[in-house]
Amino acid sequence: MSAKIRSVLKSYAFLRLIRAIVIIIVVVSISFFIVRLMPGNPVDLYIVYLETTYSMPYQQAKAMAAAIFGVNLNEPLYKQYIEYMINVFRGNLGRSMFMNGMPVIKIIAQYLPWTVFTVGTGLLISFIFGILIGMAIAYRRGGILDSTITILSSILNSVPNYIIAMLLIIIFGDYLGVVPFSMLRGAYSSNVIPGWNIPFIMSVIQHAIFPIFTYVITTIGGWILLMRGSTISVLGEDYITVARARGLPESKIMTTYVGRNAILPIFTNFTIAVAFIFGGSVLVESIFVYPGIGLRLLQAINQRDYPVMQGIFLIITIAVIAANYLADVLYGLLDPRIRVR
Amino acid sequence: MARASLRKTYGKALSRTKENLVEAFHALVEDKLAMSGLIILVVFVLMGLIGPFFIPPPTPSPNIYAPPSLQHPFGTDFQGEDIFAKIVYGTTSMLIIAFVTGIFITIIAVLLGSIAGYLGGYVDNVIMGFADILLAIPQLPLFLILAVLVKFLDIVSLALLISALSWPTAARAFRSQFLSLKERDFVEASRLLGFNSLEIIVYDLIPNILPYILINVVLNAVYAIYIVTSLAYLGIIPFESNNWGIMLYQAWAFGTIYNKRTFMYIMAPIGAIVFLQLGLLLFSRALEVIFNPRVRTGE
Amino acid sequence: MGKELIKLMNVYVSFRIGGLFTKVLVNVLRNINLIIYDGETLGLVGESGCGKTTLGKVIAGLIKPTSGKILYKGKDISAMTKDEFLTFRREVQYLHQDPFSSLNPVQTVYTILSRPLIKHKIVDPSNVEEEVMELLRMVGLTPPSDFMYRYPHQLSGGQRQRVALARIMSVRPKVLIADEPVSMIDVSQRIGILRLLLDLRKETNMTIIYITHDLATLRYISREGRVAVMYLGGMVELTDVERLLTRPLHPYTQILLSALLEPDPNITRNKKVNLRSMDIPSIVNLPPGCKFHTRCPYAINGICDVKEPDLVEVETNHYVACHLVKGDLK
Amino acid sequence: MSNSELILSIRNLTVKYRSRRGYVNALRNINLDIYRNEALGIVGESGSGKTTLALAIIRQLPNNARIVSGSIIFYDDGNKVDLLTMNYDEFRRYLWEKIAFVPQGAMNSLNPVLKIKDHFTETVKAHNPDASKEEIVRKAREVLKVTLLDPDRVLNSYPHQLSGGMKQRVMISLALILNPAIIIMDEPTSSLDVVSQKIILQNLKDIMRMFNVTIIVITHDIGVVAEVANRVVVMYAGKIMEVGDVESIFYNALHPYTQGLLKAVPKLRGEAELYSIPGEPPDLVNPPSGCSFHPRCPFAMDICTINEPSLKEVNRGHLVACFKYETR
Repeated sequence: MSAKIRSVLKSYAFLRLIRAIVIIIVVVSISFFIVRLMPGNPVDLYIVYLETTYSMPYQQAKAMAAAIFGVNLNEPLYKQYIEYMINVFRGNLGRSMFMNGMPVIKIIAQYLPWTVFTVGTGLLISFIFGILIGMAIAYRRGGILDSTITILSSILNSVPNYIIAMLLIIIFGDYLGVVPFSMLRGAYSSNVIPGWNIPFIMSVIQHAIFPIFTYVITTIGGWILLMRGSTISVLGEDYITVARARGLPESKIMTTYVGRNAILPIFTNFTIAVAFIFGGSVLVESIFVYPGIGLRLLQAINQRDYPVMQGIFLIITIAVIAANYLADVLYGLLDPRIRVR
Repeated sequence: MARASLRKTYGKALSRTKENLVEAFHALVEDKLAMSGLIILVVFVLMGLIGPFFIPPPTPSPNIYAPPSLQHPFGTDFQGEDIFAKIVYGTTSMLIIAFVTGIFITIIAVLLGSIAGYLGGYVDNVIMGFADILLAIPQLPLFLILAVLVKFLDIVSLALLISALSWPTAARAFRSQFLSLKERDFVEASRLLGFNSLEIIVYDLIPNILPYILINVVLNAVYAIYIVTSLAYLGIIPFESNNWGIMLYQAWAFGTIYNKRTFMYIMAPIGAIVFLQLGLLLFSRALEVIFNPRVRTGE
Repeated sequence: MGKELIKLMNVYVSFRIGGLFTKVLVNVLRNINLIIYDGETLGLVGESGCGKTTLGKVIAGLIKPTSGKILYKGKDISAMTKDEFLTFRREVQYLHQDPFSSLNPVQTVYTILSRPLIKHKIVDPSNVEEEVMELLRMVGLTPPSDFMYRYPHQLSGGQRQRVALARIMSVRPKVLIADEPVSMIDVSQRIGILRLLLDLRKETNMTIIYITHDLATLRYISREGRVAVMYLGGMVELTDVERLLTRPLHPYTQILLSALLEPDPNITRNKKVNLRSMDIPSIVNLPPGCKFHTRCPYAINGICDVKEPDLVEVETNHYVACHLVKGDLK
Repeated sequence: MSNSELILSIRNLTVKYRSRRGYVNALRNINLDIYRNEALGIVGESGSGKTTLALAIIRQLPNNARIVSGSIIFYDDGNKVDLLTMNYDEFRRYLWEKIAFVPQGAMNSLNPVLKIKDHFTETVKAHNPDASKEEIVRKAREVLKVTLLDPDRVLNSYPHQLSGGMKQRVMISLALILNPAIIIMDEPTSSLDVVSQKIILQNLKDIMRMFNVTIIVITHDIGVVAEVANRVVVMYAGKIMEVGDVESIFYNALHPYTQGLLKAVPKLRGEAELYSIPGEPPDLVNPPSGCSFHPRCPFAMDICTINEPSLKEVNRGHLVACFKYETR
């Protein structure tokens, strides 16, 4: 093995990639076995459904179910499993039981971008502002600003996201009456043409702004509190005292010394935050009637459209794992202790 | 003789504990936020415990969508049931599920966290591997799908299911606590004195993290309320008619926010959920004030 | 000298460190052979990273050797029955360096001292309180009632170390391994702790293994005892304390002695350290041959960097591991 | 030292810390003159205030500390300035350019996310924005060689890739980069091995000569003082107990605390009787009345419990704060 290959194999980014892939494989496997092995599993239910509702013969119903779920029911379980895994990694997640058997991956392709857009933007805004505010109040700890924002953050942290979404509609739509929420359903208005044109982009932003705002409000408190704590502990480190003693300007100390070191431990919480905010999209999108993957999942659940449910669930999980992998890599870039051994 | 000496011994220890408690109480009274959290929580607990004895259970009546009045402080809903009574009757089950889940999660987390942290090696890798997988799965969608596949029957089985899937965050925190504690020499000293791992975990390590355990119960209760009201709002928990989440769903679905007369219909469950969450969160702060002298003194 | 109490035979300790693809084997102790006699005081001396603490923990049974045997009263401790091992555990105790870490912060002094008494049924349950008081008196924390219900954070470093000693004395040990017991304690309280150790030894005739980098405190603890000097996991010299101080044979011991700071400007400033290299080789990447040859001012190329010298008795009760001292190369 | 010129003059310095039990009297009325090119050893046990003194000089006391009174006069080429009353932005110029500080242990004194090279460039650039990178690296190599480090290896390393001893030496090199007039070192060798410690301390004397620098070494270890200092300050409970040149302190100690301290250290040779200072260090929230050492002092008189002795010159350059010598 050449030294270069070996160093890649040893590298932090590679090890984390392996870990992310292993987690994805495990999650996909769990989802397969839950659907196939549970008593009264969806495949059997669907066969019964076809038999009873359409008086379909068993073999025909079985073949149809197999096509819908993307499995070959005549094979032994382990072969089905292998086939399923291959299909998943090819992007074949089965077909919807409704909508004329539309491939699940197509449905996802239609809805996922909106969720990634709103959730991603919300996460980014709340992370950046949370970090900045948290650092700022840590510098003024003990003051009125610090205690006010700390309390406010705790409160925001405790109010569920669906309540924030409702309150936004109640306040802006009903009480103040300044935002016509009934016009803001969907991802963009019907009178614009999708593409890179200004009316479309403006419409997209208009429709997305309240979901994004909800994500920001419900997560920013957490970042503020974490960054505040982390900054306070970094401010107590010897290297800060020494940096000041070295006569470095405070702006330099605040960025390369305090900021960079205080952000590092916060990356660990990314995992939890990303999973939480993606999961919350189910509620937020249903309240704003925003056509993202969360809203679609809810529809699939209400229709008992199992392949769509399973596919969306997998995609959300993979998106979370991918986001975490990006955070991991960024963390590795920021912290030489991990990068260089 | 032995009794007397034991009583003397523990009597002294108790008087010290009493001193500490008095000091903690003073700190609590001085911290207005912690105190208000405690008060909010006490109000909810009283409401859940003795409310049902004074307020008749909500029953359907022809008086639907009544505005707030003396007889119906928050008005009535689409079935003519008193909203205030529904909130009161929903409190008991909400508190039960919140604390049962909070305690379950914490027990599992302490157990797995302590085993992983104390034993290390392969056991640690396996437990934390599981935790990593569970952490990557968004919980709400997972519960939604599980709700379709298995039927949630009652509060306790729901609490068990939530606990079985929501322990990793807390377990990770406890694990790192155990990791740093077991490096301390007093653990080795106990080992040298012949104490076994179980004795060391129970007598040496757990007492050191007791405050965190209690705080975790409360924080996990906050989380449980979020999950349970969300599931109820989405119509996944059919067995609880007075759940605040279900009230919220009905009020929302019937568009009551656009009618001033029925405004309280939606604001009542929102208020109940927000205040209970806030009360719990501030109460966890109160616990920190009591147990952590560093918070207490603001150093 | 008393009879053989502990015997170490070809003891090796190695740890695996690093991640999934980066594991390396680190040899922390290499080929340690040592006999500890009943009632003696033995010093283990060396710089940090030389393996002296690991050796202490191996003797206490806290770290299992990778290979080799440890005999306690003639019995291999890895082959002991559960009961025998528990007895060994009780009889061989370890005093930690850091008294701020060795006491459980949430337990009172009473709890700390009574737990081992109750666990091992050392005294009748009705006498536990009396015994705790007696232990506190024994370590000089008087009157005991002033200390019984205090928490460790309410005590000074010296007082904490006394409580740690009292806890050890509660199980009536035969061997005490003291790991730099005064290095984290204020200078003005050190002699008090050392005196206490001396008194306890006189009273109970226990064997003391004293781990330190400070030969002066070792000399205070025991002038007639023996001392083993360690370097990078190996033993380089073993002899009586006074002889080591007056006639050190291994070049490393000589350098260690000349490096020790002394509380006397005229003496300490006249000692110079002469080394080929200042940096100690990494324990992950040990040099071949004699581990000291990279820094030794007398090292001979072709010999010292090739073969590792054995520990041999060059004069009665004076063992040295050095090609130059052995004389067989001259 | 009598004909030397003053470089730093501390007057009536009193510092308190706010704590939950009340105010901790960390420094009480400190008066101290420091001379150019001397090696001053400040010796004291934990809680004696020696680190607080260092942090007060460089104005880096923690947030809960308050300077109650006092001045620190720095003599700079004929000018005298009060470091404490100076505007902080102006004072920043004095930091590291005039007074450098190597903290205790030095293990955590380097930013873990920056290379050693960056520490040097940042420091120089903060004081001289026009300095060229090549020039800085050339100078850095020079000062790294002084502390016996290999510049090629060290400059491109991150702190975690160096051993504790190497980090300590990097910090000393970093302290030299701007050619300061004073370097304050807090326990410069406490985390080092016996052998490295001795070599660094031997090395310090060369550094003083080469760089023409005044060194203040703060330590609890009497051996370190014996090795490097030519003048010694003994501190106890936030006060200076005794000041004198190294011979006077070691061979003719006057203060009972100093005498006790010297007798508390075992020696490699001889039969000296060792002595343990009785009692416990004082509580700085409620320090004892009168002389703070009187509860542990074998010579305590009635007056010691009532009045506080002040630092008086007993022999030339040898000052002591003890009533035993007041009558002379």
